[in-house]
Amino acid sequence: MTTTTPDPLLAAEGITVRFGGLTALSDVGLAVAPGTVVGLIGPNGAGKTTLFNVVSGVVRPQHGTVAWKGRVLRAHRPHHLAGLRIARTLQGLNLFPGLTALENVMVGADRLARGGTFAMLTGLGHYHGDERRLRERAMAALEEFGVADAARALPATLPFGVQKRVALARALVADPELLLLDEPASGLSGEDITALGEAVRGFSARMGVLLVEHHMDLVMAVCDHIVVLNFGQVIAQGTPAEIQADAAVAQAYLGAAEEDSDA
Amino acid sequence: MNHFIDLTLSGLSSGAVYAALALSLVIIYQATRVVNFAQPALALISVYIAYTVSQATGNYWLGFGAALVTGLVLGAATERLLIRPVHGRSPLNAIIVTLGLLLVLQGVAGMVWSNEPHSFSYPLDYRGRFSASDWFALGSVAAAALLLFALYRFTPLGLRMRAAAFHPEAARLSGVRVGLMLTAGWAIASLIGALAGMLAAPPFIFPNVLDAVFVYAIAAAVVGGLDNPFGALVGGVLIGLCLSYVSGYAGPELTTLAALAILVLVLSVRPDGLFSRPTARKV
Amino acid sequence: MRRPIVTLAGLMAAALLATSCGGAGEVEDGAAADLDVSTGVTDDAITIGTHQPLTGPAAPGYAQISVGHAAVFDYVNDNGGIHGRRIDYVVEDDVYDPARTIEVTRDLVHTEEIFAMLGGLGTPTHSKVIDFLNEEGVPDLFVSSGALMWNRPQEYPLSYGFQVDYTKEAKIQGQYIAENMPDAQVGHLYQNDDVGTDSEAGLNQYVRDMVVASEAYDPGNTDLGPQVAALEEAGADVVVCSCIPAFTALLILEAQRIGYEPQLVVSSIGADTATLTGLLSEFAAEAGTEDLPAEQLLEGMIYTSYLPTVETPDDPWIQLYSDIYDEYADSESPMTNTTVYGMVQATMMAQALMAAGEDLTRQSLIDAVESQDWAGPGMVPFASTPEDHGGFGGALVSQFHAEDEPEVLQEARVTDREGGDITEAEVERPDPGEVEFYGG
Amino acid sequence: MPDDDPILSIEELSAGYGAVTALDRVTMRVPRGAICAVLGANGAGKTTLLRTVSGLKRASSGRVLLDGADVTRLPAERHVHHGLVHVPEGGGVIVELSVEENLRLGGLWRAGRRERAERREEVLELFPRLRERLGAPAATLSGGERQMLALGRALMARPRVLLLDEPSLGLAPMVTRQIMRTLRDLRAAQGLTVVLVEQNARSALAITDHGFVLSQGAVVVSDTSQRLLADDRMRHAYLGF
Amino acid sequence: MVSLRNHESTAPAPRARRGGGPGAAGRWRALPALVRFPLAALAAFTAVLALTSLTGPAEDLRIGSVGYYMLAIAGLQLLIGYSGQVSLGHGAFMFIGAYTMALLVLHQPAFPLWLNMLLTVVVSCAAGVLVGAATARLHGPYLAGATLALAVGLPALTVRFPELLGGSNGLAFSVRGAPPALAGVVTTSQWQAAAVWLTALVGLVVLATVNAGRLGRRMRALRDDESAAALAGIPVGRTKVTAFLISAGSGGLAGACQAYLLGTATPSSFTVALSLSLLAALVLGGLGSMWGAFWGAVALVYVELWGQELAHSLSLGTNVANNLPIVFFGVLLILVILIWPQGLHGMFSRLAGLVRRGR
Repeated sequence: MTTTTPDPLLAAEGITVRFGGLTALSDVGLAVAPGTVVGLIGPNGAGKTTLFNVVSGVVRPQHGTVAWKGRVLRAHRPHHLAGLRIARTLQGLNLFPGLTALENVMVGADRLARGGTFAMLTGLGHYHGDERRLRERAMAALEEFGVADAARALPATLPFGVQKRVALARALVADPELLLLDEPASGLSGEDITALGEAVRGFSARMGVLLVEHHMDLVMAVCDHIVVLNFGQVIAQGTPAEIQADAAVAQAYLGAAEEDSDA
Repeated sequence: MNHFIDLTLSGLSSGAVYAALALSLVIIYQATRVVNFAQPALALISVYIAYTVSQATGNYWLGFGAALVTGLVLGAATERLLIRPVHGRSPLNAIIVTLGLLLVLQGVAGMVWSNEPHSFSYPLDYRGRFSASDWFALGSVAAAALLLFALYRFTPLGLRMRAAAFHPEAARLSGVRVGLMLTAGWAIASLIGALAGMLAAPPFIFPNVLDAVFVYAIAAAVVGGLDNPFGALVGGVLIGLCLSYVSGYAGPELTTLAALAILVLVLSVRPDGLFSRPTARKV
Repeated sequence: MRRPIVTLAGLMAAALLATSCGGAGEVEDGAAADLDVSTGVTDDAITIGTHQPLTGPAAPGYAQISVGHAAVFDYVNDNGGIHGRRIDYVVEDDVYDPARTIEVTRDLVHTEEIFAMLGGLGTPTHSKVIDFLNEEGVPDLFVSSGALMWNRPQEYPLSYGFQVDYTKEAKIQGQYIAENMPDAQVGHLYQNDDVGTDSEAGLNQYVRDMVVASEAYDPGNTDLGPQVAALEEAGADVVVCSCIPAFTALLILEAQRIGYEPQLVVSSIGADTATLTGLLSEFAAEAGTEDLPAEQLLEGMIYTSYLPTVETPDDPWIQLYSDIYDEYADSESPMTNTTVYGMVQATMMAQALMAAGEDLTRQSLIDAVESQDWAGPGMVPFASTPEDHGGFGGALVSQFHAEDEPEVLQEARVTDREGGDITEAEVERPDPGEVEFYGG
Repeated sequence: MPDDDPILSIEELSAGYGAVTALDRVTMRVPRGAICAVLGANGAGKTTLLRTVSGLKRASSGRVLLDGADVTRLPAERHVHHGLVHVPEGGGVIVELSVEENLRLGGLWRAGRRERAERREEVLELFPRLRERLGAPAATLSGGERQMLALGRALMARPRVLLLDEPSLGLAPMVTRQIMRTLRDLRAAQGLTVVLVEQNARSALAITDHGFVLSQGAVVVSDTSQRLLADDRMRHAYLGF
Repeated sequence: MVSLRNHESTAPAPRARRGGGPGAAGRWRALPALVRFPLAALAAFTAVLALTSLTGPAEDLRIGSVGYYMLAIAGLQLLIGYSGQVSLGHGAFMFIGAYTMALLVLHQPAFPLWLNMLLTVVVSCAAGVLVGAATARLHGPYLAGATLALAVGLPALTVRFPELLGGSNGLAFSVRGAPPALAGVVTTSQWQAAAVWLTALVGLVVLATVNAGRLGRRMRALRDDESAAALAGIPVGRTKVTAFLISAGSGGLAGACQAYLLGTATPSSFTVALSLSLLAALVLGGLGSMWGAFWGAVALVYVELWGQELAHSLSLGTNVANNLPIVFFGVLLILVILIWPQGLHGMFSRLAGLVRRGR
């Protein structure tokens, strides 16, 4: 697995973000190549979510650039991501509670519709075709995750694991080239996590994946490349094996109390 | 120039009333995130009670006291009986409940005291360019604001109320009975509303007497920033002055349009009002 | 089963669309309504209806009109009714909202099936139902407004005005000022609707050069400070007030506040001295103004009127009305001149119904109204001829005195609403006993 | 671990969010004067455990005994009166209030004015940095100062049991060390019992007597800190390798 | 931020349909929106025609009123219930619509009704875009405050331009009634009620179509979770403004219907009280369902009427009787919200559910 793919999908360079006096990210770089899973790990408060927010256009960095397929993104906003074919899941589920599972996924597929405002307002033109197309795509996505039975249900009535899958289906239905996964394993049971790992490996055949996750089993199992953040800085990066052997990583996680420097 | 001074003075005294009513809205909004549409009705009932007491005793100040007490009690009762049951549901539910209460109380006022206007006295001599009554309006609102400030700043109750409003969970963990503090907030807000009613009502009272004042008070609260009591005061005075100038120089029929213009102008620059807090809580 | 119904409805909708292609505003004149009917009349009852603002911002003051109506009708009913028929009186609350007026008026006409409308209140409100009432053939007697539009016999043959119209009244005020206070600097305070514009038209015929300031107020805004300050600034020493009572009171208080003492000339609508005294007396009794008896605030106010007032308790009609009010009125508040206003309307309605005879039809009522030689409580001549539906045609000029009955400064005069002369008028005022407005 | 005199005893406690079970029959005994660490990966249920114990979250079953008294169904605001104070994640400092006011809030439920003043002195002696910033709005404090303030506010109530949720979150190691040291001093001086939720396992275990490792809402390991430090199961729970 | 979430299904198809056998209901739901909604509207139109043939002119007027209020509330439903933006100024759009209609009838009498309606929609949509764009950055109570000021301020224009807008007396006009060909078959009042309902139902079909499609889904997603919606590629600002546009259009059309039905446009009909009543009726009827608009409109027109009848029948004192209807409405409002937070629609659904289970 190379870390310097000639043609990365996403390349962030020299990202520095300060909130007031606090430096959340300091000169952080990161690249995701097509067909790879990149893990972004680090203790709580290390800056992982901030980096995600920079990539998605929620936060503007003081320094540094984010490039998508070689083109620098200067003023992108979150709602441009879908058009760029970048999908992102949020920490937590963030399903729309008032929409059925199917409708949730259809929102994710919105990008694929052909009709414009006229069709949306009048019910003419592409309206019906779009509805059918989005519905079919969404059903297919639900089926892919094995939750087609839940299509008619409101999220709150579904088991947590199913909700998770619906959220993933929503992110993937529009066929992204890059998937940003923010803690997909939180709240899942062991079996579900294993299944998730397999699914993520499966995605990488179609797209690049950037994964923020605390669950180390999962990270180590699915990532091609791992970047470790602590206090806003990259303290290590490399393959899972390299990371497991890295003393700085172990220290960041387990700490090094003065009385007990080595375990 | 004389005209200008007149307009300024009259703008100040009506602005003081808007400020007081806006203040009562802000206190409640701060604590419960509800815009209390029943506020003018709570104030109205207080004023009618004051009227009845004054008529019976021949003493204005007894009525004044009765109004404040009525406000206090009505506010607490409203929170306990009507707002608490809808707590945690969509804020729209709470707003609709207050709207319903507005209708009920205005109707009840009409039933008990009739829809006919009754004359209702100014607290002090109202004669003169800036009369004793005008001074009283300005002074009592300033005093109420200062007392409120002192309550918030220096007393355990005030500290509890603020803690409950800003961070209910941390307040509970420090032993604060948050529910009780919300009730206290409504009571105090409604008391200030009653004061505003006492100042706004003269010379006549009838069930709709506070309607116009209330609209301007909402505008003042929004202009100042709904979660900042100081903003409510500034907003009230600002609206009072602006409307007075518009009314005096451009014509009284333009006052409502002027209020709209001020609101649009302020909100287009600062969408959360002039003195809104940074939204630190959201991060 | 569903299909044929749906198809039918579809056809109806299509028909509606197709046939509604004519211009929405192109209205053909309908045929005149049939008046030889006795809708609302049974062997023992006649239904009379009205729309009034009973709640909402416009209710204060005016709720007394229907109280007056009801009291007089109860009195009539207890004294033999109208040729043995009882009067059923229906009042609907329109909150002074024209949309509601339309709704309640249709309700009165179609559901309550009233025989006639009495004293529907307000220009913005009643103007929206006047077409409807005339189309439906409902006699529309004694509209409670001084607007000019009730007096258009060609257009609205069934509508009759009552109170002196704003222009005529203002002409009389203007002439009085010009004649008796030739050096006055006149200020005009008026409500920003037809009250204001119609009054100004009349006033200007006599005092155009004397007017130094014209200030409008909006009935929704009770702060008269800017207007009164402007009147004072302009140096007006006579202020003509074309206002409703609450704003007359506000004007007086506001002037008092800034120490401004103009001579007030108030129109009849705003010069209900009983209401004003009531408003101001409670006010003056309280803190801060002990040195100011209420009547003192009103002392010297000049006003125009065309009805007897409660300040003249010796007037036989007022005596009767007081008795009726005490016995029949369902109200805790004292009788005001607005109550008298309603009572006079009811009395005149009863007069017309009596005159229409036992075979009561809408036509016979209209005939009776148009041929009636009005003599009764009114202080000025009343017009309800086929050519002139103007109601009271002029006014007296009086001055209020705190300690005494009002002083009549100028006896009844009448005029027209155009540039015509103002002439003195003789009025016959029989005692109540001599007027036939009830009996079997 | 001595079972004879637990000051805090958690029995079969379960709680959840909608369809998700966050705590699964957790049982724990915390001896008087002990400092215990609750460890585990993110989402293991540590925070939920503290919230349920302190009454912020309703338990679906099980109970919590505080010195023998059942406090399971008590509203959160009553727990202070029983001597249990919970410092939530991030400290729960009220940023709209000043440092002084935050401290006052912590002692408000106590009646005596003198006692409050004494507590305040003690706390300020413990955290001299707070004395310098007394008048400042809490919003202007740095992360470490906020943690101190949160701890100070909790100590104003003179708790017998202190629940701390990730006091070291986002703090520099120096600051974390200072906070940990303070906790040990307090245990020595006042017999304070502390339950500490930590991610930073080693520094937590270094100052604690006992550790509980949570995974997916259930206690998977419970042992003395000494032993846990050397235990591979713990390393695995954290790092997955 | 005011977040509005309804946990009801938001499909606007008539609830009663679901009561039928699964086959029928399924087949009905499978129909494309373009067929389903117009069919439902036709059914409703038939019902209204049937109803007006039984009632007298006074009732026809009320039936017509229910029609235009329903349209206005449905527009508000879209704005508040679906896109989550709380407006207290919906009456302002009715005002715009009513005056547009009045001016068109007075100055262009030859324009047919449908053209007037269309022009009204254009004008009020334009106003909606203006207001929506000006308030796009505002949230929650600030939006509410700004729109409230709009409702208070706008009618003052009539006094500012009395020549054009008729001052405080407003504008009065007559509209063409039933065509002579139908004389004797339908009365003018029936004709007008039918015209209003036809317009309202066409409006409702558009609203339901919007809601059932992508735009509706976008709005509801936005209401539920703005950041997740943005990440799904939904343009937040544009969707909000579009919601304002549609809602203003239906408000304006409702105002035009009112003006057409009553033959007048007057500032005192468009007070803050109207805007607040519309909001109250919306929540009373039930947030998040087009049926809520219907129940809200019925409540708005009939509850005060019942209050009045109650007052008449009880022989109360004048003061009590005069104020009883308003108190009646207020008490009902409070009780429904306290007992059935989902409004009347929620109540009826639950009752229907009980009945079905009981069978």
